[in-house]
Amino acid sequence: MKLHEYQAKEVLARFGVPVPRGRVARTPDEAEAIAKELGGRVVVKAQAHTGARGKAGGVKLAADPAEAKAHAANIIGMTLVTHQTGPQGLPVSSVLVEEAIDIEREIYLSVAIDNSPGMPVIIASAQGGMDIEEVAANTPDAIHKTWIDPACGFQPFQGRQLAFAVGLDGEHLNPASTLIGNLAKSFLDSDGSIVEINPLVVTKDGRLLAADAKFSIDESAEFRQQALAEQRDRSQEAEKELEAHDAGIQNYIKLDGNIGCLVNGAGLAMATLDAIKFAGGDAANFLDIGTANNPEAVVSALKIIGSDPDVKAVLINIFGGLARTDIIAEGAVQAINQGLVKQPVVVRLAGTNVEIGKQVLDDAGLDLGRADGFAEAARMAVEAAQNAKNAQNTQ
Amino acid sequence: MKLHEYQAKEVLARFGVPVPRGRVARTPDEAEAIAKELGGRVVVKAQAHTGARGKAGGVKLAADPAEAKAHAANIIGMTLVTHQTGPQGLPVSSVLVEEAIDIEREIYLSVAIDNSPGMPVIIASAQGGMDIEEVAANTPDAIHKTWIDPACGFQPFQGRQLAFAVGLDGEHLNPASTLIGNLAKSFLDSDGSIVEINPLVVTKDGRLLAADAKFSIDESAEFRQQALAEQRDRSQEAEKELEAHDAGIQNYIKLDGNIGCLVNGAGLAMATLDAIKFAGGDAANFLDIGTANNPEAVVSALKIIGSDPDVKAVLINIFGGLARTDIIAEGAVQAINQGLVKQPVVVRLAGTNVEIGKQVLDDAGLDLGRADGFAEAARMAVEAAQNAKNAQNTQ
Amino acid sequence: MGVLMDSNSRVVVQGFGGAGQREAKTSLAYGTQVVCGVTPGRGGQVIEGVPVLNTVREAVEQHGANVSLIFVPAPFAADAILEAADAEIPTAICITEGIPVLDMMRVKRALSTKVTRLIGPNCPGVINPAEQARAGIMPVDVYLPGNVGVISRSGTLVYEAVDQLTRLGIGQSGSVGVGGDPIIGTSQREALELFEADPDTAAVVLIGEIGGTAEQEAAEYVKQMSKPVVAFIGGATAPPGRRMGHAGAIIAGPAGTAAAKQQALREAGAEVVENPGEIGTTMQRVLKERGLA
Amino acid sequence: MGVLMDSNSRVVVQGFGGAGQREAKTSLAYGTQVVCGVTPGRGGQVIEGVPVLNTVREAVEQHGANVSLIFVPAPFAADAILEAADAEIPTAICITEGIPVLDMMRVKRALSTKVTRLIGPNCPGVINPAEQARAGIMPVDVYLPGNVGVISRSGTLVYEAVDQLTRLGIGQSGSVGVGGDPIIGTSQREALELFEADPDTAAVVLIGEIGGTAEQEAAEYVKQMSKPVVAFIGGATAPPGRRMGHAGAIIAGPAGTAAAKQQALREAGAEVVENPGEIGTTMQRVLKERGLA
Repeated sequence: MKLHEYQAKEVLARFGVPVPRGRVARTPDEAEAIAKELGGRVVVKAQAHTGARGKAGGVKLAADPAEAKAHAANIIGMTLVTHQTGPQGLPVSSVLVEEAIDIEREIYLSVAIDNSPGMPVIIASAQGGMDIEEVAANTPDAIHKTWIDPACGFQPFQGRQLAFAVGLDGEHLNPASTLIGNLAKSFLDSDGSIVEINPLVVTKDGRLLAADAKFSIDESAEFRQQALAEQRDRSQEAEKELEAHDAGIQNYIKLDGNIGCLVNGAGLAMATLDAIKFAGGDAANFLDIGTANNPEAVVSALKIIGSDPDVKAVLINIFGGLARTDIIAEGAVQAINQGLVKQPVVVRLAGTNVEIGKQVLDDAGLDLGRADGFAEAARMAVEAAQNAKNAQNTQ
Repeated sequence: MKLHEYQAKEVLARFGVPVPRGRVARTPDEAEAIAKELGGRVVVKAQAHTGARGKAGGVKLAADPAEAKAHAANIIGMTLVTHQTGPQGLPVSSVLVEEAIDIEREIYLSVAIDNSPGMPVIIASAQGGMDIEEVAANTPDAIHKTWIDPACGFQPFQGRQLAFAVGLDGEHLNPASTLIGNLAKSFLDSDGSIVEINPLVVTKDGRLLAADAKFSIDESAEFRQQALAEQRDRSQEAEKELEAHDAGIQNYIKLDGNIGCLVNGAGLAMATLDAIKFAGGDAANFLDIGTANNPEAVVSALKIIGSDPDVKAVLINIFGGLARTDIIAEGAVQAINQGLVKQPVVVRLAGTNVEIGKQVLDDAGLDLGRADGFAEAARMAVEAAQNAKNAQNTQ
Repeated sequence: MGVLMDSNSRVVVQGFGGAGQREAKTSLAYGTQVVCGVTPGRGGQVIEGVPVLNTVREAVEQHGANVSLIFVPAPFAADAILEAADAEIPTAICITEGIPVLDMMRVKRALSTKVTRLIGPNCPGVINPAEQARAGIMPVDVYLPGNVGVISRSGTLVYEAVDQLTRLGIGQSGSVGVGGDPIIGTSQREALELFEADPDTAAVVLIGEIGGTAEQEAAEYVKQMSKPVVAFIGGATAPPGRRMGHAGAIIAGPAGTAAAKQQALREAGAEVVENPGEIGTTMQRVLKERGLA
Repeated sequence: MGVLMDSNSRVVVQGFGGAGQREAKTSLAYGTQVVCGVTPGRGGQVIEGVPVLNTVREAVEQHGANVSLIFVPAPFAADAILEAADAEIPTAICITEGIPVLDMMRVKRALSTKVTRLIGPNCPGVINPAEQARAGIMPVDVYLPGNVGVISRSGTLVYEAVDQLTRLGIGQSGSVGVGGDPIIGTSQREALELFEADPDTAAVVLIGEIGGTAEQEAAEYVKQMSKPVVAFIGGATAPPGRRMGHAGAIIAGPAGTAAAKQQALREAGAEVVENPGEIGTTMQRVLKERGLA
């Protein structure tokens, strides 16, 4: 779960990481008032879950409160389109109004989970303000890492090590070490999955400030991060994905193809996208129904898939383990009988209770494509989609 | 550093360990007022750093506030003598006034450091209210232990395991497990060296309460436990030991013999007691001057030793490492010249700067016993003490 | 013999609720010794003929449990794994999904000095068809005793691979679902080591996924293996930057792509399958080529 | 050869203040390679001919440091030890006393998966007289090269034992002060293992103290040693229940008494000395009896 920049900075500030003075505004008047408080030049920044906001017109410098108000009026309500958002863009309903900073240097700083040692890793680079993956690819020596061992927690030497590595020595050594320790603490205490300060700036007057910040929370830990979970901004998430989330569906992601997929298990669901590709088609979505053992979840999932105008055919690919194929079959029959899926449907059932599941389908007397094998099912779905498209084109 | 029972209970309560309702009183009137507040039978408990207070008349049951006041009047100002305090006893300047509890069962519970694994150990026994060392010696199976791994911290299963082991199941399971977790947290967050609840009682009305509690803080961690360190009650510590502490002397403990000792290093200081014993004498104190490399600390130490009326002879046994023998020698000469040590003095110097140290003693022209060997020095000191005693007896 | 499970395995089910009871029943019917369940506070009950205890220690002391199968809900699962480790259970298999990553971080660090091997979490478990020993949630009907080991991050892809093998008459020595979470107890590489050491295994199917570098680490070990490995990497066609269910399945850097993983495995000598429908037929060919069929 | 220190030892001093500089000077004069000091923020200075660096990593990379001698003040000492471990220094020797016990708990747990061996804290360090290699605070004049190893919780008792040996003409292969704190990096037992494995050591003096059970654990190992052990337990006459300087030196339960420790060591085959003045003469007799003198 992602936080907005202003929310991320609130968390950081609470843990003692210095951030520019500023506040969020939801109206141009509020933006003007905040700019007055800050008493000088300010930056007005669109709050949306994407990077590269500047290029898209989402970040503006204002010389005075009046200009801040004008910028806010332009930005609030806009749809921000960047290479990260896709063509549909993201709505902007608030701006962060902050003191403008005179930048001396830009540093990169982040904390994330490193799977292999199973520990959080703190990453720093003197090449701040840039895409860190590019820096890592082009100049790996410019990336400095240290891991937080849960047996002893973050240690001050780790902060010093990184500070020296990115050239924050002299008067900056102690503030930088402390800042890095506080950043680590904010990550651990908030169940972070990633926190990134890019750039961390050294200002011309010698301060260290987190000029931009991203903070994502581990969704599995939301049960103990209530205050952060409540900050979720649903406007930043795709409507159908939210609908799926609310229906208790494990994971739904909209894709570009025309074959709607209902699969159990993330691995099989990914492999289903691959199999469709191999059969010459493209999936319209990724949907992991998980182990939801009730027909209602299946009905909800098929409703989401069936109502997607891009979907020309539906592939239900279930290998039952904890999930029972008979329950999936029941849900599928209900959804089709309720008219929620008008597209051709291919069903492949295997695993737990497969004989009962198949019987359910047989008994329903519906016109379904049926397959036993995985590749075969994918082929049939691609063919059905192609036929449906052709039929549509000839109409 | 030890806390009083009422202070220990304040810490425990802050971490969610249930304690009886009550407060500390420093006057009989206060005791009466608290008893009124509690509205019923109360216990009035002398606050002093010793166990076995009940037998010594330091714990009294009061049926009403008037009786509580009377008990408090008797207890406040008394000197509590138990087998733990020695014959001099400890002064009592306050009482804890608590609700009287109807006890169903008594449990033992503590947390301490287990050196060998290097982890805190939580100890529980169904045989509460008794001396745990006796229980351990007689019925080791009645002692249950679990260790807190710093890599993951206390885990709820550990609380359940101990709760089941001491018979706190059924309705008590969850409160007991939570209590044990909170106890562990209080220990870790306070830099405890030992925290002991003995007994933890199950009341007749089904509550779990820490009826008595001891809490000691790691003195090395006082720098980060300021609030607790400020609760130190100096009246509970021997005057000379405090004096030594204030003079920056590593460790001074008064003992029963007549040979005053000034040694560097705890190990050598203990071995010096042993060597004196082997030579037929008894040490008047344990004193580790540590690595204090200034003559003033030596002067302070010899002042404390010299003013002890039990001391008939003084043994200075120094093996210099970080500590420099010449500085010790200088301090010794100053103290003797200032008349702070009138008893006969035996000096044994070895190690760092020993030649300079010996020269300092030579130059001072004092009447000192001098030895190179350890056993020899002990023998000489015992002899000197014996001679001094004989001389005194014949006066 | 076999990997992690055999006829001497005595399974305790931690979190003996609906799913735990259902899977225990399936395992018992399969022929596995499910000796008890553990649900704190429910000690003394007997459910479906299986005694319920309060602690894992009791399961070890009273029933000789040596495998723990964990269904405890995510917020309490780390505690359950650590309880199994405290009781010195040799193998703990955690089915639970959605355990907070920082909980697993602490668990993994604590296990570094314990005897317990953790499989999972967020995994389908372990099965040995020849000895009817099952600790997991996998459907039993698709398995056939044989000499191919199957390793996967994903549960349903284990079943899929096994199904393809069985339909071709190729049996399995066992399957190990290592789990789809960012931090897991046993890596793909370690699972390969187990099958390499198992005399009943002749070849291994390794099913990886986009994201992370675990497949590259496994590939390093494939180089020194005596047994052939058929590998598939799921998510080759997934769009980058989206979290596809498994927390691992987000492409992070060039090492996380299917192409990078496929290349590492190919260079290590594994047979890499690109079409997930061809896992079984590829293994059939490899076994024939090596004279192992 | 020798234990932990030899002519290849390259010492970095962490916490290069007064005591660190003084002891570095003594070690340099003794013949030890003290290659640099580390004081964060003071990098670039040169003090008494010794370069000062900002981090231990630099000490390893730029000066090939392989032993760290730590004088960092107690509140920051745990961090210093962990920095040495992060830099993969093989041997870290911590002189600092008064480190909070819970800090050492975390350090010890973190070191469980690191290559670094910690000696101490609250210890006098390690010396190898034959190779003039010294990392510690011990007076050098009392040492004589030879074949007896000395192990002690207490610093001054190391010197005392060494002095008694030297006065009798018995040289030392080395001494290891394991430290007087409740939680230490290397136990008496582990120090015994080091001397048992050292070809230059013929016999060992082990100096324990009341409190804890470390001497009993050492006694378990004495049983399997090929080399004779002369043992002394300090504090036999100390009154119970008082903390005698060393945090360890408080009698906790019957195992903590000198009598219990002496008995365990005697039963394991060690020669137990009761009078601390007779450590040297006892070793003299033992060496003669075994034909090792």
